[in-house]
Amino acid sequence: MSFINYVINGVSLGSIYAIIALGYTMVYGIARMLNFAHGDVIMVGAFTVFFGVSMQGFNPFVAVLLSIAVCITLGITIEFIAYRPLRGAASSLVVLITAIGVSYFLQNLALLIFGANPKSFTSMVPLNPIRLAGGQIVISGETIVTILSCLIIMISLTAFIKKTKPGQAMLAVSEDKGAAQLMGINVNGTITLTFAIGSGLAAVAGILLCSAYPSLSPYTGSMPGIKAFIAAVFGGIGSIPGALIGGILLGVIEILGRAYISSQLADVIVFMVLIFVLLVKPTGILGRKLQEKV
Amino acid sequence: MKMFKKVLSLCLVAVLSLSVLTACGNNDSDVFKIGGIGPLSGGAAIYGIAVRNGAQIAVDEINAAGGINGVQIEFNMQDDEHDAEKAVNAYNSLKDWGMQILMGTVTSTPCVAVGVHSSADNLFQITPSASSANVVKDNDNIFQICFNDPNQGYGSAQYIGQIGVMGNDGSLVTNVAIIYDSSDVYSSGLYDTFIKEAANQPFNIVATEAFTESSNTDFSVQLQKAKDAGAQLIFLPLYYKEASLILAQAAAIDYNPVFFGGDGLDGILTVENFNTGLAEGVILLTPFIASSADAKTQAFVSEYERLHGEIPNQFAAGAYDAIYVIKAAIEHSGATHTMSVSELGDALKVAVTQISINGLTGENMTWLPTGEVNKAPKAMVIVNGIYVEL
Amino acid sequence: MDKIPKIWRDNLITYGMVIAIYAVMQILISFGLVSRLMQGLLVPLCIYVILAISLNLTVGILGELSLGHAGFMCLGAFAGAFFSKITVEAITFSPLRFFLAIVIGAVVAGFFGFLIGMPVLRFRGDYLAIVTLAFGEIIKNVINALFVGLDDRGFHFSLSDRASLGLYEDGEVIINGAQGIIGTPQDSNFTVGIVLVLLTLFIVQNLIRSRDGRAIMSIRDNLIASESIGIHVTKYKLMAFSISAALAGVAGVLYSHNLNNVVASPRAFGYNMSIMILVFVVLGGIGNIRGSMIAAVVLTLLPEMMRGLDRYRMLIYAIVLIVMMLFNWSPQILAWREQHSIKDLIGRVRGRSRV
Amino acid sequence: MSELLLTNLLNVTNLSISFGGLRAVDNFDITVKKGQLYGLIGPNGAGKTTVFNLLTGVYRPDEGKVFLDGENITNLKTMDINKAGVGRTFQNIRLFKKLSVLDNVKVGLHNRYHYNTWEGIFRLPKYRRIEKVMNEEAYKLLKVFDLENEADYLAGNLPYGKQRKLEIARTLATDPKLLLLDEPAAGMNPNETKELMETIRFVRDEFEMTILLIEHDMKLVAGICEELTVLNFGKTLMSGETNEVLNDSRVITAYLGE
Repeated sequence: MSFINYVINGVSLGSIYAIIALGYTMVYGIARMLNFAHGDVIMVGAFTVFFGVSMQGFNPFVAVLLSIAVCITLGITIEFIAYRPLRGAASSLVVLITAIGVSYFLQNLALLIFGANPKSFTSMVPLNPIRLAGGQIVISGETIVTILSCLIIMISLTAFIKKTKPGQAMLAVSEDKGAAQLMGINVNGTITLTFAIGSGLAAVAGILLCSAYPSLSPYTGSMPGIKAFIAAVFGGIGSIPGALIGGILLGVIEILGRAYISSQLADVIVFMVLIFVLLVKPTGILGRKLQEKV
Repeated sequence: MKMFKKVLSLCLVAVLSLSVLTACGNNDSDVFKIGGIGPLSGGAAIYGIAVRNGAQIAVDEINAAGGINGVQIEFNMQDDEHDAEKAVNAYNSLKDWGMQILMGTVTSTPCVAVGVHSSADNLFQITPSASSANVVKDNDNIFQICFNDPNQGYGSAQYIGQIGVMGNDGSLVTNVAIIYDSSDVYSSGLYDTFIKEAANQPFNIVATEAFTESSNTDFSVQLQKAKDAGAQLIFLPLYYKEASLILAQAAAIDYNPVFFGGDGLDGILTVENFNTGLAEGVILLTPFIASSADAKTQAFVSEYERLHGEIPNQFAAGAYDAIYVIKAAIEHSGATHTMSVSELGDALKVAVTQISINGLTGENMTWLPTGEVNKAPKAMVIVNGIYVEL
Repeated sequence: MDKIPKIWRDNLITYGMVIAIYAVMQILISFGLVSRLMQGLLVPLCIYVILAISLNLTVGILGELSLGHAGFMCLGAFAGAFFSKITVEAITFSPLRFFLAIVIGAVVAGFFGFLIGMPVLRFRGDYLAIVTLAFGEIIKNVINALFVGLDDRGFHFSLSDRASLGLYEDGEVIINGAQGIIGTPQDSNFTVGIVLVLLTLFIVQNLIRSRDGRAIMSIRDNLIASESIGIHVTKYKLMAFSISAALAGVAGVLYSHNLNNVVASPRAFGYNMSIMILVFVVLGGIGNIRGSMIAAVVLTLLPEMMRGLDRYRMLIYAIVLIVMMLFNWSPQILAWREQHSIKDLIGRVRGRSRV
Repeated sequence: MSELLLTNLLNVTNLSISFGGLRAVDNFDITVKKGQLYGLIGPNGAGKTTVFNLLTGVYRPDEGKVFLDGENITNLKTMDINKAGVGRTFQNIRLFKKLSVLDNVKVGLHNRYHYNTWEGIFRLPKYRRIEKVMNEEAYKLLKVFDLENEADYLAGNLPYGKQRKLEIARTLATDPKLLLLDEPAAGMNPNETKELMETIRFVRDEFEMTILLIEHDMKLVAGICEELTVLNFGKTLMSGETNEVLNDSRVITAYLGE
C-alpha cells in the first residue's frame, strides 16, 4: 500500500516538475539558453494568485487568468530587456549569467514587496480527494488536476508545434536560426512567443506547485526550478515529451529514493541517477544525438 | 574588452578608496550604539527580519521613555544572508559604525563565526535566537535569550516521557516518530539530544526521517512512514515554515498524530492565510505566547501588528527582550556610553549574571556566566487557534 | 621573437598589481586608515580571487563549463579543516600545520577533480554544466550528512546521524553533519592569502605558457584538430580540470581557516556559489585571468559597500550585475563602444589581448 | 627519389563504412608509395572526406585494413594514428584560432619535444632549453610557408590563404610520414592555387613527404599528382596514372553526370 502511495506522490511531484521543465525545454530548444530565472517566474505566478485571491478577494478563476497574463508579460519583458541584447554574444555563458541576475532581481523584488514571512497558499483546486482501499490510499484533488493539466499541456503543445504556423516557425528556428530567417520567419517574434508560452506555463506550474505544497515565499521557485532543469536534461533537453518523462521520472525517483534508501541523501540519489542516465545516454532519454561534422 | 577592463579597474579603485576612507574611530557620539546581525535576505530572512522588527520596537520604546540612564540608543541591523563569512563582514561593518554592544546573530552558524571576533574584542553580545550550544562555548562575552538546542531536545524528550502526552487515539503516547532537517544546525542539534535522551524514556522511537534544505516541500514519504510505523506523536524539531507544510500534508493523507515541537514552531499561527485548524492540538515548548493576557505582551503584539501587519513570533519577542536585557545590564552595572567596548563588555557580562528579567519570553530570566539562560520552559498547546499553557 | 617578452611583461603586470595592492593595504593598515570591514574582507577577497583564477583555467583556458566549482572548494575546506582539527595539539607550529592543511586540501580536491573529471569531461556544453552541477550538489549533500568521530579506538564514520557513530563518552565528533566542523584554528591571514593568490597565478599563467598549456588551449579552440595532431585530449582535459579543482581546494582551506567553523551550507558551497564564481570569470572576460581577478574583487566588495542601501541592497546588486553583463557582452553595445574607441580595432596579438 | 618509390607507405584494403544503411565507402583500396603525390578525386558526396576520416580514426571502419609503413593502424585512436605518422588538414579549416600562429605550430611539435608539467610551471632549465628548440623549429616551418612575419598574430586573424598554409605547417610539425590534404585549394584564387601547388611540391621534396590529397581543382590535380583514385558513390571508379585517369570516359561521365 505504501509503495502505491509513494508512486502516486512521485507522479504528482513529477508532474509539477514536468510542467516547469516544459517551459525550460521550450526556451532551450528555441533560444539555446538555460533560463535560470524560470523558477522565479513561477514564484511570481503564485504570488499573483495569492495577491488576487487572498489579499484582494478576486474570483480564483480570474486570479489564475491574471497570473498567466502577468507571467507572460514578465517573460516577454525579461526577454526583451535582458536576453535579446545578448543574442549573438561571443559566449553562450553570458546569457546564462544574465539569467542568474534576473533571478536575483525577481527574488529580491518579491522580498521587498511581500516580505520574507511565508504565505499559506489557498489551493486553487476545488476537487475533493479520492480515497481507495478503505482510505489507505488517498489521491488528492491537486494530484489529479496536476497530472491532468500536465498531460493536456503536453498534448496541446505538441499539437501547436505540429499543426500551427507559429509552431512550425518555432521548429524552424530551433533547427537553424539563420535558415529560418532566410525563409522569412520572424526569428525575434518567434523567440518572444516562446518566452510568452514558457512563462504562461510557469504561471500554471506555480499555481499547481503552491496548491499542492501550500507555502509561498520569494524563494519558492528556485529549488523546483533547478529540479525541473534537471528533469528537462534527464528527458533530453529540447524535447517536449522528454520533459514530461524526465519530470515524472525525477519525481518518482526522488520519492522512492527517499522512501527506500535514505531520506538524508534523497537528492544525492537523484543526482546519481541523472549522471548515470547521461553516461549511458549523453543527450538524455529522448534527446537527439548531435555529431559534429568533420 | 580593454575599455571594460578600464571601467572595472576604475570601479575597483573607487571601491577600494571608498572603503579605506570609511574607517572611523571611537564612539564620540552621545548614544549607545547597539548593532544587530541576522539574515535580512535569502531563505532565512523571515527570522532576521522578525528580529530586526522586534528589537526596533524595544529601542523605540526605550528612547521614547528617555533612553538608558538618559542616553538614547541607536540600533543598526546588518544582513548576514545566514552565512558565516557574511556575518563576519556585517560584524566588521558594525564595528566601523562604532558598535558597542551586539544583539545577534540570529542563527547559529554565523553566531559561532562572529563569536570569535566579538570575544577577541571583549564586546558584549546577546543573541535572541542562536541556540546552538557552540554559540556560548569557549567565550564569556556571549549570552543567549533562547534555550539552547540540547536543552530543547532534552526537555522535549523529558516532557513526552515524564509528563506524558495524550495521543489523538485517546491513549498515552508510546510510539514517537521524528521528522527533522538534517541539513540544518538547529534541527539536527535538537534531534541529537532528543534521541539521546529518548533512550532513557518510556517511549519508543518508531521512525526517524530526515529531509534537507533542497527537498523541503514534499514530506509525503516521511509522513507515510510515520503513519505506517504507527506513530502517535511526531517530534518536529523544525522551524514553522516546513512545519506548516507537514501539517497540511498529514491532513491530506488523513493522518492525525500529535505534533510536538521546539521554539522553532512558534510563528506557525502567524503564517499569512494559514488554516489554523491544521495546527489544532500542536504542542510546542516555547517561551513566548502572543495571545497571552500579559499587558507587556499585549502592548508588544499590538505595536508589532500596527507596524508590520502581522503577529510577532518568538524571534521578534526574543529580540525585544534582548534589548531590555541590555538596558537592565547597563543600568545595573552603571556603565556609560563613553566607556570603551571592552570596558562595557567587562561591566555587562558581570551585570547580566546578577539581574533577573521579566520578559516576553520568560519570567525571572537569569543568566549563567557560561552564557546560558535560566528560565522555566513552557509547554503550549494550540487550542482554537491560540496557545494554551499545558 | 620580440613579442615573447611582452607576454612576460603582461604577466608581470598582474603580479605587480597583486603585490602593489598588498603593499598599499599593509601601509594603510599600519597607519590605521583601513576600515575594519575592509580588513576583514582581505582574506575573503584572496579566496574569491583564487577561485576566479582557478575556474578560469577550466572555463577560459580549457573551454569547458563547470557549475560545480564550489564542490571542490568544499572538499578542500573540509579536508583542510579536518586535518587542522585533529592535529591542532600535535603540531603546535601553526605555519607548518597550515601549510600541510593547504597541501592536503589541494590534494583531496584535486584527486576528486580527477575522479569526477573522468566520467564528466566526456560531456560538452550544457550537459557538462548540469553534470558538474550535480556533482557539486552531491559533494555538498554528502558532506552535510557526514559524521566523523574520534575516540580511543580510532575514527568512526556515519552517513546518518551522530548517535550512530557509537562514540565513547570521551570521544570527539570532528565532522558533525550539518553542524560541520567547529573550532578550526584561524590560520588564514592576508599575507598567506596573497602568497596563495600569487602561487595560483604563477601556476596558471606558467601552465598556459608551457607545452601542456598550449595543448589544453588547443582542445578549447578545436578538439578535432587537436586530436588530429596527436594531442592526448582526455589527459589534458583531466589535467586542467584537476589542477583547477586543486586550486579551488586551496581556496577552500583558506576559507575554513578564516572562520572558526565550516558548514557545508548551500550559501557557502552550493550551486549558487559555483555560479557566483562563474560570474567572476564571465564578467572578467572568459580566459582573461586579470579580468576575472578584478571582477572577483569588485563583485565581492560591491554588496559590502552597499550595506548602507539597507533592504534595497541585493535588488540593486542584481540590477548592477545585469547591466554589467549587457555593457560588457551585448553585440550592439560592443559595436557602439568600438565606434568610440579606435584603438581596439587593431587585431594584432599583444600578450594582453591573448590572455 | 627512385629508391623511395619502390616501397609502399600506405596500404588500404577493402575499407568500408555504412551510415544508417547507406554505404558511404565501399571496398576502398589504395596503395600510396613513399614520396608519391597521390590524388583522391570524385564528385561531391563521393565519400572522399569519409575516407580521410576513416584513415585518421575519426570514424571506425566496418571492414577493411589500413597499413602505414607495414604497421596496422586500422583501429587506432586519432591521436595514435597521428603518432604513427599520419597528418591531415581539414576541408573547413580547423586552426586554434585564439592561439598565435607560432603557438599553432608549437602545438604540432607537442609530441616531439618533451618536458613535464612541473618543469613547465616552474620554468626549470629544461623548459627554457626545449622551448628554445621548439621556437627555432617552429620558425623554420613558418619560413617555409612564408608566415614568419605573422608569427605573433592570432591564427584566426590570418587571411584565408595563409590559414590554409598554417594548417599544413602545423601538421608538418608533427613530423608525419604521410600527409593528407583535404581540398587545400578550396576558396583560393588562381594565383593562390598556383602558389599552393608550388608549396606542395616543395613540401614533398624538402621534407621527403608522401602526400595524399583530395581536390576539386582539376588544374591542380593534373599539375602535381602522379597517380589518382576516383571515387564515385563510395566506390572506387578507377585508379591509375594521372593522365590516364583524367582522360578516361567513365571519369568524365561521372563528373559530367554530376
